Amino acid sequence: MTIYQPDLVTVVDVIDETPDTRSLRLEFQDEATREAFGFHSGQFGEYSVFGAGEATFCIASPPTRPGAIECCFKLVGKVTTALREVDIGDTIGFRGPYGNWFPVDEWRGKDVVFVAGGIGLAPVRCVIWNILDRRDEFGDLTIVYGARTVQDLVYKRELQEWQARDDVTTVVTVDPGGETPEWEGRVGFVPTVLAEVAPSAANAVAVICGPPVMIKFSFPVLEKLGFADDAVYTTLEMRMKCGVGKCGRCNIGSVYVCKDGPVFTAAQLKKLPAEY
Amino acid sequence: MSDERHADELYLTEESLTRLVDELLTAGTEVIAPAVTGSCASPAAIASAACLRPGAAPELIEYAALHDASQMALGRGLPNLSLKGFFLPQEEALVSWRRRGTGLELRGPRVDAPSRIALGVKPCDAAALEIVDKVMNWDTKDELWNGRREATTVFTLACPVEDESCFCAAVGGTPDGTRGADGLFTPVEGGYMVQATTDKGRAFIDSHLAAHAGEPAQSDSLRRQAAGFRSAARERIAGHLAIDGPAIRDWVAANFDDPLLTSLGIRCNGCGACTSVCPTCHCFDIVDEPDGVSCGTRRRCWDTCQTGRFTSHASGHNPREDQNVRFRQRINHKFAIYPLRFGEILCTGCGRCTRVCHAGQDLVEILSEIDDAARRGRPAVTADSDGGGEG
Amino acid sequence: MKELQELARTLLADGEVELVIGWEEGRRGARPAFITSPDDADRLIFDARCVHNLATYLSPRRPQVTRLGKLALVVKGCDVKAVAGLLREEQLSSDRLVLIGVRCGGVFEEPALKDPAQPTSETVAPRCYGCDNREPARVAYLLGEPQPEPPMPATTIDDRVAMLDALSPDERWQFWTDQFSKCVRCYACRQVCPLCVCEQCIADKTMPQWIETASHPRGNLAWNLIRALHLAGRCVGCGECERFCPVDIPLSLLNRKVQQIVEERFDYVVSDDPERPAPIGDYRPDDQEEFIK
Amino acid sequence: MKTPDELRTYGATADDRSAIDGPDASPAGKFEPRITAFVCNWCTYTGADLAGTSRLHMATNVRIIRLPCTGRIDPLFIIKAFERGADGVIVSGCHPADCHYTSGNYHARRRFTVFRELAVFLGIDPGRLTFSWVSASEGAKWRDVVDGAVSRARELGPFEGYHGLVDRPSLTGESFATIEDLLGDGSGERS
Repeated sequence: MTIYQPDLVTVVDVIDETPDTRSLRLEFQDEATREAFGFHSGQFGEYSVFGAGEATFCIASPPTRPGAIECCFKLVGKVTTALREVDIGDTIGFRGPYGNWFPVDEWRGKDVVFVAGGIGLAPVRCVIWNILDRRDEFGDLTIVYGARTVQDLVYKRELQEWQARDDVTTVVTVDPGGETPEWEGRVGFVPTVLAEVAPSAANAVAVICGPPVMIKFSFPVLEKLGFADDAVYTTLEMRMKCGVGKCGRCNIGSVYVCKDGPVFTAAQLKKLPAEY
Repeated sequence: MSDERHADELYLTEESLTRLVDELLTAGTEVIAPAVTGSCASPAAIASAACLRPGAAPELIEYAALHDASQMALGRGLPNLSLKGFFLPQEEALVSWRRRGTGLELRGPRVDAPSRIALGVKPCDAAALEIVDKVMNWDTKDELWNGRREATTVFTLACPVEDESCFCAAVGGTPDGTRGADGLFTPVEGGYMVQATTDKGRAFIDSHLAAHAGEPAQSDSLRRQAAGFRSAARERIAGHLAIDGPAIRDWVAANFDDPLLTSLGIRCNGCGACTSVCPTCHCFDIVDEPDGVSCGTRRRCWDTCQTGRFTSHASGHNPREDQNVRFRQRINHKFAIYPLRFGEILCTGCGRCTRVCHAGQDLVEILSEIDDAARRGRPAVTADSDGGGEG
Repeated sequence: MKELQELARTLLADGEVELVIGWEEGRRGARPAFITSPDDADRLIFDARCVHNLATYLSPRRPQVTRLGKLALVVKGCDVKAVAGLLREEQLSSDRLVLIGVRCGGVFEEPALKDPAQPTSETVAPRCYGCDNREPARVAYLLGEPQPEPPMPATTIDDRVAMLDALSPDERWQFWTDQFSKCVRCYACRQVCPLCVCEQCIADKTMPQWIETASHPRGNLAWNLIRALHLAGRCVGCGECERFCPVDIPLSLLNRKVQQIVEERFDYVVSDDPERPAPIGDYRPDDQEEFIK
Repeated sequence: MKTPDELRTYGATADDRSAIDGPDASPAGKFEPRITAFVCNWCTYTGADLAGTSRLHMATNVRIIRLPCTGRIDPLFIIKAFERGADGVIVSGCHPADCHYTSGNYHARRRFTVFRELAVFLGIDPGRLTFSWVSASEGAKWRDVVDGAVSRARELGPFEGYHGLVDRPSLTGESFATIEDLLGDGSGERS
């Protein structure tokens, strides 16, 4: 068996998040693999539908809840279209975990600010649950999450769950024009709302993930709030094939995103050529 | 550099080499060597009549798994494609699947290749193997590559010919090198002087080659001949191109947006021919190919950074939108990324990319220009340097 | 040559164009030149080594070229057919382009030959034989002296096609599948083709994936067959695909065969007239159909 | 509308699978050709339907793929059918001047003309390619087309040349292994 051969996983649950995003819950078929499998928040895997190919997503479930892993994907290409067709009980493939991770353990005792947009909540969600499951190890938690429209918000039930908790501040927003008459949350772009929520930067780190334009405009806001570049973490998306630093397509500068990433600090990103 | 290895040298006549190869083939051992393949395997009449263009080279030299010793064409020009296809095939199965109900059965390829011999390999092609070893073995190990590497005993042949596009000496190679190989053949009168440089090479000599070797008494003058041949080859190549690798590495890494680097692709057609023929280009794609409804094969095949498809995201976003930046990536990967990451220039100076490019992209020329800029210590340009022509 | 350099210098200096694409002396023979400054106009050359069909640089798929602005293109008579093809298919607007025609007496098979004399029957590009466009039409400027007829090559492309036609189907199958098994799928044939202008090539489409990307003979056959088919009635026979092929697949034979079919069946020969509609995408109710039972 | 590729990729239903897999070799090991037919919805499909409802006796080796018009039939469909194991292909639609979309069949005719002759130039036996016009009322003609295509394919035998392409040994001496080990006999080795 080579490093390119996936493990077989069974789809144990299929959850429609939005009209074009879906979560799958996967269980390793091989018992020993299931027992041995471990990962860190922020790592990714290669999910395969045999006949369509492999696609790269982060693992969206937290390592604190072993047994099954989850992924969340948007319907954009060949593999995600095929993934859309799989049903509970079907077999797909998984390779991973790959890449580096958010240094959650280093953040003990700190405040954590989560900033996410659209499907970018998936990798952040992994960290959120990881930290919520070890709640007393961390300081204040703030989640700022937005999507284009109400319909495009992913993990809606969990957003409600977080909003109901009093040990985490959860602000959900939709872009102007994306609200419905029933919408009770905020209306505004994520960077704007982030500036309004204005979490303290003292002894805090920020985790940010979302569309490039959201990240681009959120960095200055975080900077203004006093977050140092090495306290801001994000996760990069690049086209990948092998996931293990061989196939050569995720190079940015001298970085292999699949090995040195996908998690980078803003400080690291600023040193990279803008080729992502 | 190899003169101190004299003591181990053996003399092998052309005839005994032929006998040795035939013996190996008879025993079922795969022998890889440069061979005249024609342009195709069709009956010679068709090939000569229809396939060969008037004026084109009458013979195509390729590394091939030999059927018999007479095919061998040692010491001719550079084979058309490099040796890399024998280690990273143009396409190979990674896993096959078969559906059974809702379940699946997977089958992986064998990773333990049967042992084989590669003879008459160009030193630039052998060196590439050791360079690519690095990326195939950092952290995770590529079993398919490693399996073939371990199974293969490689003997280089000191280069009898070069042309204006060869520049192995500029990137740390030498035309009589054994890097990535287990031993060296040097052409001498009537045959070759053979020496081993690794245990694997010595084992091959002891078990197979020694029995065919000629009289030791002959050897002294032959040794001198061989040493002369090698030093002549080194002298010839030395004048071709001289670059300062580390300076280029640092300059390219620091001057990513310099107009010199952002206008390289203007005449480039964006085909992947240069990467296909390159002995060190190793980027690959992984594709699923159904062979039927319920079964199929996932294959890995060569890919190239020179196409837009290489980096385009499913969303439509493409970090490398035009040929200028794609060509910069090729230079960057070879002369900055790989050296920074693995301590090796990802180029062995074989010159194939230059020869194969009919648009006139010329790596020798490009490297001289970058080397010039690097040596002059040209400062980083930060202003808008969005493409622009040359001149 | 002086004439060409002068013209290019004037066009650039007067701001008539921002770029002149022609040929220059490279280290390994003639090669495409991109001149943006009047001072560099002296680099331009034209002789029998100027083989490249530069119309390929007009493709809308080349943002690094189009971004440079309005351009003048040096064309041989045969190259004008490719420009006409692009105009015909509305891939190009003629107001972006100034054509500088050069009279041509045939070019070499390979541009790397050192001797810029006239080609002989051994060195001439086979496609030059029988050329009827030695004097490019529909150009803004026409330079050079009238040229003699190119020599006849030892073997013409038509001869070679005929040789294959004379073989049995099995022999042809053996021949072509051998050829295609060499293919490394670099897509040089596509990239250099002046008429391959698709925004997304069928070979790059993944939904559904029609062409297998791995370079085994099965996928290679599909690719090479489809490439030739998609050029039916469009291929101008410049032979750049074959010349750029790193593994020497005789693509000209496929292209020529398609040209022959199109000529025999639809009475159509690719011309330098952009107004004439292409045969595929057109039809006549009385087209021959003896093979349809 | 299903194209063969869509049928072959993940997500095909069991019915689709049996539709495309077609008859396998009979228990006696006798070769049964697999024929894929691409037909237009308006004429030939209806004609084939008529052949069925009229209980005409005909070969059962043909699997029909229905498309709106012959104008929709890309030569790639035919290539894909051969890639996935067809021994012969039928393409059929409305007679000239009868096209539901006025001129789809005229355009298709030009493409088929070039494709067929080029395929022959590559060495594909024309007997594996059957083109016909069958109208909605020509059930008997459909039967004849089918029987003709099947008997020609039977005579030519399995299209091993095409099906074995993936198994041909390369320069590197390694053959292109597939799970199905289709029909490869190692022919076509380089000399």
